[in-house]
Amino acid sequence: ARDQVQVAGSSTVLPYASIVAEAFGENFGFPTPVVESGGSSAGLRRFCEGVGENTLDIANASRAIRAGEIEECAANGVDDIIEVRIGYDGIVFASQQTGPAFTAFEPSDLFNALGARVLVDGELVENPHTQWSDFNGDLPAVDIAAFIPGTNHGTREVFEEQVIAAGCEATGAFQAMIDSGMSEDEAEDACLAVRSDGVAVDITGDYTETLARIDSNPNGVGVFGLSFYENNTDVLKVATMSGVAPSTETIASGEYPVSRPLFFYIKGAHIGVIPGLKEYASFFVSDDIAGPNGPLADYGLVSDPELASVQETVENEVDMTE
Amino acid sequence: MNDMRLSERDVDMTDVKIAARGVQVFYGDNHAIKDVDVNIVDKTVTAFIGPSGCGKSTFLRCINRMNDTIPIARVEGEILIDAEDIYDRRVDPVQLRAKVGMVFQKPNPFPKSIYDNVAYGPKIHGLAKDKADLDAIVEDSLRKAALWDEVKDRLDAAGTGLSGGQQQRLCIARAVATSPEILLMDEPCSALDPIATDQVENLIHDLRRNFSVVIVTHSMSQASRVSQKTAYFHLGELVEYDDTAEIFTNPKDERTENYITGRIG
Amino acid sequence: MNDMRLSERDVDMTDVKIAARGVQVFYGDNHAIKDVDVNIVDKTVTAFIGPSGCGKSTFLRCINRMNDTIPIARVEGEILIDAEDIYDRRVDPVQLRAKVGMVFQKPNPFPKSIYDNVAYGPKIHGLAKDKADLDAIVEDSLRKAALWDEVKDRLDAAGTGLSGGQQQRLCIARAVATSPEILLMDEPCSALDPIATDQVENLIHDLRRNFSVVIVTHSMSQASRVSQKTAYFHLGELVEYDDTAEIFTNPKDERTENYITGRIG
Amino acid sequence: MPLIWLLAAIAVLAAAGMVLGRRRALASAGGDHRVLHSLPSYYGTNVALFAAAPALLVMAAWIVVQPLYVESRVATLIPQAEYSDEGELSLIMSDVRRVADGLNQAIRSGAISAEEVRDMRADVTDVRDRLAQIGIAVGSEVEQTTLTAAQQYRTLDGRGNVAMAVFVLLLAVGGFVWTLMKTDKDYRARNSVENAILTILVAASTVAILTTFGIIMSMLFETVNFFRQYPASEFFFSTTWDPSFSGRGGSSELGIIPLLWGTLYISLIALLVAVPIGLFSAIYLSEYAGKKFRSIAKPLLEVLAGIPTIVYGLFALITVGPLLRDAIASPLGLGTSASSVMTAGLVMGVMLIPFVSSLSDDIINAVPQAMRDGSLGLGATQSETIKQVVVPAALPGIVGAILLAASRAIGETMIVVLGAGAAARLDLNPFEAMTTVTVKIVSQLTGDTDFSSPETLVAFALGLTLFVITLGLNVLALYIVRKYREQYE
Amino acid sequence: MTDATAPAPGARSRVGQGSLLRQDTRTIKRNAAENRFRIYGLTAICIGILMLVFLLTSILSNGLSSFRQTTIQVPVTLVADRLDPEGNRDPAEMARVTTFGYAPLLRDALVGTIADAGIETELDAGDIADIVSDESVAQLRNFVLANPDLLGQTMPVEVLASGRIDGFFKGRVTYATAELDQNISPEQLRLAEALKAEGLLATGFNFDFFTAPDASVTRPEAAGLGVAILGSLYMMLVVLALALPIGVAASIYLEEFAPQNRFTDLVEVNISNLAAVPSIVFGILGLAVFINFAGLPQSAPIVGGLVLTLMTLPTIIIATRAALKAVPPSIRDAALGVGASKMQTVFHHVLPLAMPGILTGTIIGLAQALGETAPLLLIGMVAFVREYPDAPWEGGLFDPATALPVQIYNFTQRSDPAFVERASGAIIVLLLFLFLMNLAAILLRRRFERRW
Ligand SMILES: Nc1ncnc2c1ncn2[C@@H]1O[C@H](COP(=O)(O)OP(=O)(O)OP(=O)(O)O)[C@@H](O)[C@H]1O
Ligand SMILES: Nc1ncnc2c1ncn2[C@@H]1O[C@H](COP(=O)(O)OP(=O)(O)OP(=O)(O)O)[C@@H](O)[C@H]1O
Ligand SMILES: [Mg+2]
Ligand SMILES: [Mg+2]
Repeated sequence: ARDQVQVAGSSTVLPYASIVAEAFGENFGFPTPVVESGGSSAGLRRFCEGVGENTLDIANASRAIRAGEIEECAANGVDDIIEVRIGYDGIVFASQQTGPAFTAFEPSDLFNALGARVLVDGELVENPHTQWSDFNGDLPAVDIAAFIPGTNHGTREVFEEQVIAAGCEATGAFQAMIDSGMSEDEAEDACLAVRSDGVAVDITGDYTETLARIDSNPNGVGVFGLSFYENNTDVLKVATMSGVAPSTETIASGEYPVSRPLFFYIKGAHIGVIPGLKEYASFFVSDDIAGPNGPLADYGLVSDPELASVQETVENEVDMTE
Repeated sequence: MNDMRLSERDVDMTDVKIAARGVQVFYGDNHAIKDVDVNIVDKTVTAFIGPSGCGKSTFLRCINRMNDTIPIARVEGEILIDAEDIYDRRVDPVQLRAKVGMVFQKPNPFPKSIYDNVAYGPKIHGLAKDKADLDAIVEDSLRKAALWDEVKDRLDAAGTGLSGGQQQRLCIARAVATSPEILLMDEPCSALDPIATDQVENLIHDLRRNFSVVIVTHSMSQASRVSQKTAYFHLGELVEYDDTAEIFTNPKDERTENYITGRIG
Repeated sequence: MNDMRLSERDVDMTDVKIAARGVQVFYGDNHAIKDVDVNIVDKTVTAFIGPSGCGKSTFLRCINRMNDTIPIARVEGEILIDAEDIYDRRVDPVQLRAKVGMVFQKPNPFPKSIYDNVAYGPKIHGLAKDKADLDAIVEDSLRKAALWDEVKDRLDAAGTGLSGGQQQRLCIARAVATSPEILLMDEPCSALDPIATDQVENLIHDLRRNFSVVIVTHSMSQASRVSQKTAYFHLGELVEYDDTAEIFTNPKDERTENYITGRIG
Repeated sequence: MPLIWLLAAIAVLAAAGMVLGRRRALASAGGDHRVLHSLPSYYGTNVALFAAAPALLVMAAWIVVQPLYVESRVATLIPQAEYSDEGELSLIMSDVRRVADGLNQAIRSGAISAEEVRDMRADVTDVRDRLAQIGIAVGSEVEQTTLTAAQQYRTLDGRGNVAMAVFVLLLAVGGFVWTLMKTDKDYRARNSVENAILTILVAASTVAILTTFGIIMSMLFETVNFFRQYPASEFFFSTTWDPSFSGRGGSSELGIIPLLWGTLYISLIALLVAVPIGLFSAIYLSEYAGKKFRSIAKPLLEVLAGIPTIVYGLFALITVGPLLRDAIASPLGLGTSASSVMTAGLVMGVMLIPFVSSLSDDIINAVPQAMRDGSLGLGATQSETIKQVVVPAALPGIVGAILLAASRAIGETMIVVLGAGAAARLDLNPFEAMTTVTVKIVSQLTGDTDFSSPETLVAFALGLTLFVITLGLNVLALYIVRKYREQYE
Repeated sequence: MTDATAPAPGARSRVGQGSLLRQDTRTIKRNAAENRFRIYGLTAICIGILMLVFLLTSILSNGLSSFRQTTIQVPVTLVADRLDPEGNRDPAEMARVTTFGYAPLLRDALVGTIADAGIETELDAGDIADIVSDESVAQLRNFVLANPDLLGQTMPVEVLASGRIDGFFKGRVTYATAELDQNISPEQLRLAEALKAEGLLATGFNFDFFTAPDASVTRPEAAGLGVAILGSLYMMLVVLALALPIGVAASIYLEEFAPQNRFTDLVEVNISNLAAVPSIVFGILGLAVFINFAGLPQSAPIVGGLVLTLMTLPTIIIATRAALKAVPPSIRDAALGVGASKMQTVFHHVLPLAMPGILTGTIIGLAQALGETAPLLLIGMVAFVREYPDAPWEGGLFDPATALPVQIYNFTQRSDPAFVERASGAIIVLLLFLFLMNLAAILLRRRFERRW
């Protein structure tokens, strides 16, 4: 019989989960939980495969579970799911420490640099920009090269919604699209299209890949998680967004605009069956761990301002599907 | 499993040991043996003669079913050994080949030591009681094949490092070591000097006392020296089969006569 | 390049083509050829005879440096062809072997078609002007080797699918196709029937008009038929070397005499 | 450990069979093994085989079936009211098993006596606590139903184990005696043993078929799901690959063509690197190199196949990519991308060298020396011999090695991701970033997208399509090899 | 060419007329081709070996430092009433004090030590505590729980220095980078240097790297390969025990026994096709068949081993079949001719001659299996696992474990730069592992090699 908690899912949540699992194993009588990576999608897929010993107890996810997935879960008998939001992941733009100074971005800059169709002199055109200074004189006159999360990454969604879409609106491109006769939905989609001429490079791997690519390209700007940046401040130079520097505080307060919530999902049916499951979940969201002064925050997780209600959810095993 | 073993019987010279009935062999489309009927007598040396490429080796390989290993070869008709069809489904070719030994035309020693080459057969057939027995068999076989003196000091050397004639004798020794009832020899003396040839011929003579020997040879003189019966093949057909003396002195078929009288070997 | 070619001379029978001086061959510790001195005359057929394992093939392989391919073989002494030491550092074995052709004891056709087997040599030496020329060479060589009639309809069939004797003739055809100045033949007729043997002997006779031929044979009659000179080897030593007629009628050495008179072949 | 004892008993029986079978055969032959049909050892092996093999097979089956049976019996003890579906029942059952295992372990360690366990009642003893004391963690409080079920589980399981032991032993003894009785000098022991071995060989070769079947089955369902959500014609014929994360407005474009193109292009370049280098290395190793050099160089080259692909990936990303860009692509105006088909292809080619070199070397080495002698004797140079005789004779093996290398190239991810990027593109320029089917299978499967959306399910369709395409290529390869095969001797 | 003699029958434009000491034009050309060919071969090998040297150098230069580790000696006073509030020395009670409770002890001990050593520093207690690893409190707690009677005494404890301090002594971290680094300050580096001068800080062989389990992202200095090595070992045991025999058996059947027909062709094509299946697909298969269908546990080496077995099989089969095919038929004839059965022929003669090829296939197959991550992803072995699996005979094959390539993959994904060194170190260990595993095969192969 299995006697350790089995966790899988998002590789963004993995570092936090491993910190917790390690501390949990050190301090409790239960074996250290096994935390797998492999992506939110694969994690949830296996989570929803059914109940039983050789299925997951917890799925980590860097996005909320989707309705379709809940249905699929239910179809397989997983109908008691507890959703736990553990905090927020800040998303930052950074470049080589010794490279050109990209120290202040507005969403509109990024849209102008990376959008497929942008507004130039009031006209919607295929993105003609080759250098940052083409559209913003404050930015350095170097070739645009951006390493953005691939379309399989949860971060991509945030990047699209909170940076590109915001930029689209800010530059007036959105309005221009509506004016050109597009429906709102079409315009939104058009806004989110990223240019495909090799200027914006999708990264399907992890942040270390982005870092390596920036290393070999002095003009590159990359998208990172806050915690990743905080561990590499000696080589990375971070950019402010709308004048706000990213930090756990500015993100928690909502000043820094680009962040996303992180979750894990507990299989209710396994509570009381898998030893240590409930304890692990409670330990995870306890103030000692997930609080603003806990090790997770130290590592770069933006602590959830509503941590107390999350703790309650876990304590009462609140089924999200009901 | 039906145990249809070939039983041993006491037979005299006129006993038919191997009987071929309407044997045909095809290599793909090439019709290599055409409708051969022959009765090979026990305790006799039978010589197969005929021009190169006429199907002697092919027919010889039929007798112990070595043709099974050539994917494109197809055998029709029946071959009876001790009145039992060797192409019968119940016959185990392995058992057949243990009984019908073969020396191939091209010497093909195993890439092993000389000793192991000879000892292999006795080992797998369990012919030796112990190591000393095996040693005795090996020595005896090598002596019979007239190779012992040349290799007795280097039994551990590789069999493939021998000279052409030595390899051929090694293969004879290997075949003799398993004491087969029938020994098929495909030009066993082709690479041998007169003295070694003489010794091998003596061996054949000795073997004949208990076993049947079928030998392919290109040397008319050898055929007449060692064999009691001779079969002449021509272009896949068995043209003539008779007592050796008869064939050489009084061939019935013109083709045989032409071949014999053109004798040079 | 200094074109210091030896111009062709009209040579009479006494011209020395190959001269061996104190040749020793070792296979590891095995002393296979012991201090052999011999002068092989141009435009002559020289026969090597001797018991199996006495070193005939080994010595033959020395003459075109085929022993280079056996890692454990070591050759000492010198062999001169046209007065040039073939073991000289400047000599390219490839050029040597083009000049000194060889037919091996065990037929070793390439796993290619019959045509390609024969055409291989002319192709690499650039002997044919065009395809038609090549076809002519192939046909001519196969005819010389007395194989043409048997294979003319299946030149595209694999050379390995031939009978033993056919393979041997194929190897002869292959060697003849490159028109070497010296042809070394290691028991070229061992697997051949009398008629084919006759044809090959005629070939040797023809070749002799322009080239030197060295032939290893176990058949005394063949040696006396085809050769003008005969060398008798015994246990790695060259015991006697003389005119063939002399050797066969009046051997000087006792060992030679014993071997000759024990004649059976 | 009754299982160990059972296995030991079977082993002993087999060993005895080894000896007795041999002895009996010899006895029947009056001690002269020459009249035996087969070698004496075959008689021994035969008895051992018939004693052990059926028993072990039955045992394996029993071990699989018994828990299923016991659980279905025990499950009837759980009131219907306690669970609503199979999944929950299975969870309750796993709790039962955990408790039963815990109790067993407790008895074994001597903490609780067997009687105590039999009489244990949940309302009297805090089972969870008792178990916790000896270091066995149970998820929740143990209720009476669970405890009863666990006790029943233990009883049934115990009985099952005893029954298995008895039955298996009987079978072993039966097989032993039966074959031993049959053993006499005419018994065809070798054929019997060889048939058994042949069965094993056949079974082994069905593994490959089963694997294929398994692969198809495990992907078919989700592939069908995918095609329900996404038009097949778009998938097969669209020339754009552009999934969107959220799939908003159905804006994902999932055409396989650019991915296939990338796969072919990168594999082709990789093979263009690996095949010549590998083949020349193999030739040099087997035909020219000395024994010493060969025995060192060959394993060294094989290390290339063992270096984790991430190292190659980083090599491509950090060293080769920028080098190619700065030295070739930029000056020629072929693009400024550091990741390119060329980069990934070159680096992957290096990884594939040993696949070609080592396997080909073995095959070339196996070509008989007589072939080389034949050619050298005609005055061919060594290289002519190699090119025209040795390599053609070794061709089937070499083609096998190349196919293996090609297969690896198609299946590689890390080098492509880091070397060629992740952007799907249909382009002829080898200095452009492209990507392969495999990369997309991995990235779509391990991403954060909705697992029931076409963006994730496409991975299965990609996998299955790739499977079918490579199957076609392999059929072609087989056909070509058959045509040009040269068999020596 | 002087054409003195009359053209003899068959005397065409002959080759090799003239002195052997002079090469004719054609021979010179052919020899040039020969030399070129030879040089190609040598170049090919050199390219391969050069690449290898390059890759190995970069791995070694990055990774060798992970075999050394910096530690700090601190005498810690085990304050009894903090660690055992109840005062009854009951381990169960004492376990209630979590690692958080131990942190102040260690911090105080460090500050005390520094003061005792007379080192001046402007750092506050928190920053001082940051120079040791987070792992040390867990070390301390385990130590206390194991020896409750030592409470109240002052024990010299050797704790790990934090990753940045460790990196400083390996040259990865400098004062310049520390300036920019949020996680370390130059002042802390100065303190570390002072400690070193006092002999309290030392860098020694990192034995734990080979034995310790993985550690979380915040403790690169504590991360080890113990679980991964065990997991890889277990999986390789499974692969070796299954893939080699099954692969060889299948090849023997297909090459020597199977009738030549459509079905065998199908199997043959099928096997080469399996070789082309991306490894992650084997993961999908493993998840579906071994975990969901057969009910085997997740993250278990047994499942990993089975999946890798299926993945390696095609490689071994293709290599073995090629090697079997290369054995000349005359050898088979010879054995069959003396009355050996087909089975005996194969096992006594053909198989030994095919051995080099089989061993090569095994080497390459195992190398592939040992280095794979993707198929393990879906069966749960790409994971953070800290518990060692049991011994194989105690069911350890069914316990969760990771594998070396997984650990490498995980290390490379982590944000702390100290993991780069660990990843390279793990690669070195992987290569050593591979070499050891293949040593037997390489030696055997040398013995079996022969020409005929
Ligand atoms: N490759 C080899 N390795 C080791 N020893 C060899 C090798 N080839 C030949 N020998 C030995 O060298 C001696 C001479 O062999 P060689 O082949 O020259 O004899 P031969 O006169 O041609 O005999 P035959 O008439 O049987 O062909 C023999 O004792 C033989 O065993
Ligand atoms: N493996 C094979 N594949 C195809 N054809 C073959 C094969 N073996 C022999 N043949 C053909 O069958 C015919 C008879 O061959 P066989 O070997 O029986 O001749 P043979 O009488 O033994 O000749 P030799 O005296 O030359 O050995 C020949 O035409 C030959 O080319
Ligand atoms: Mg023949
Ligand atoms: Mg010879």
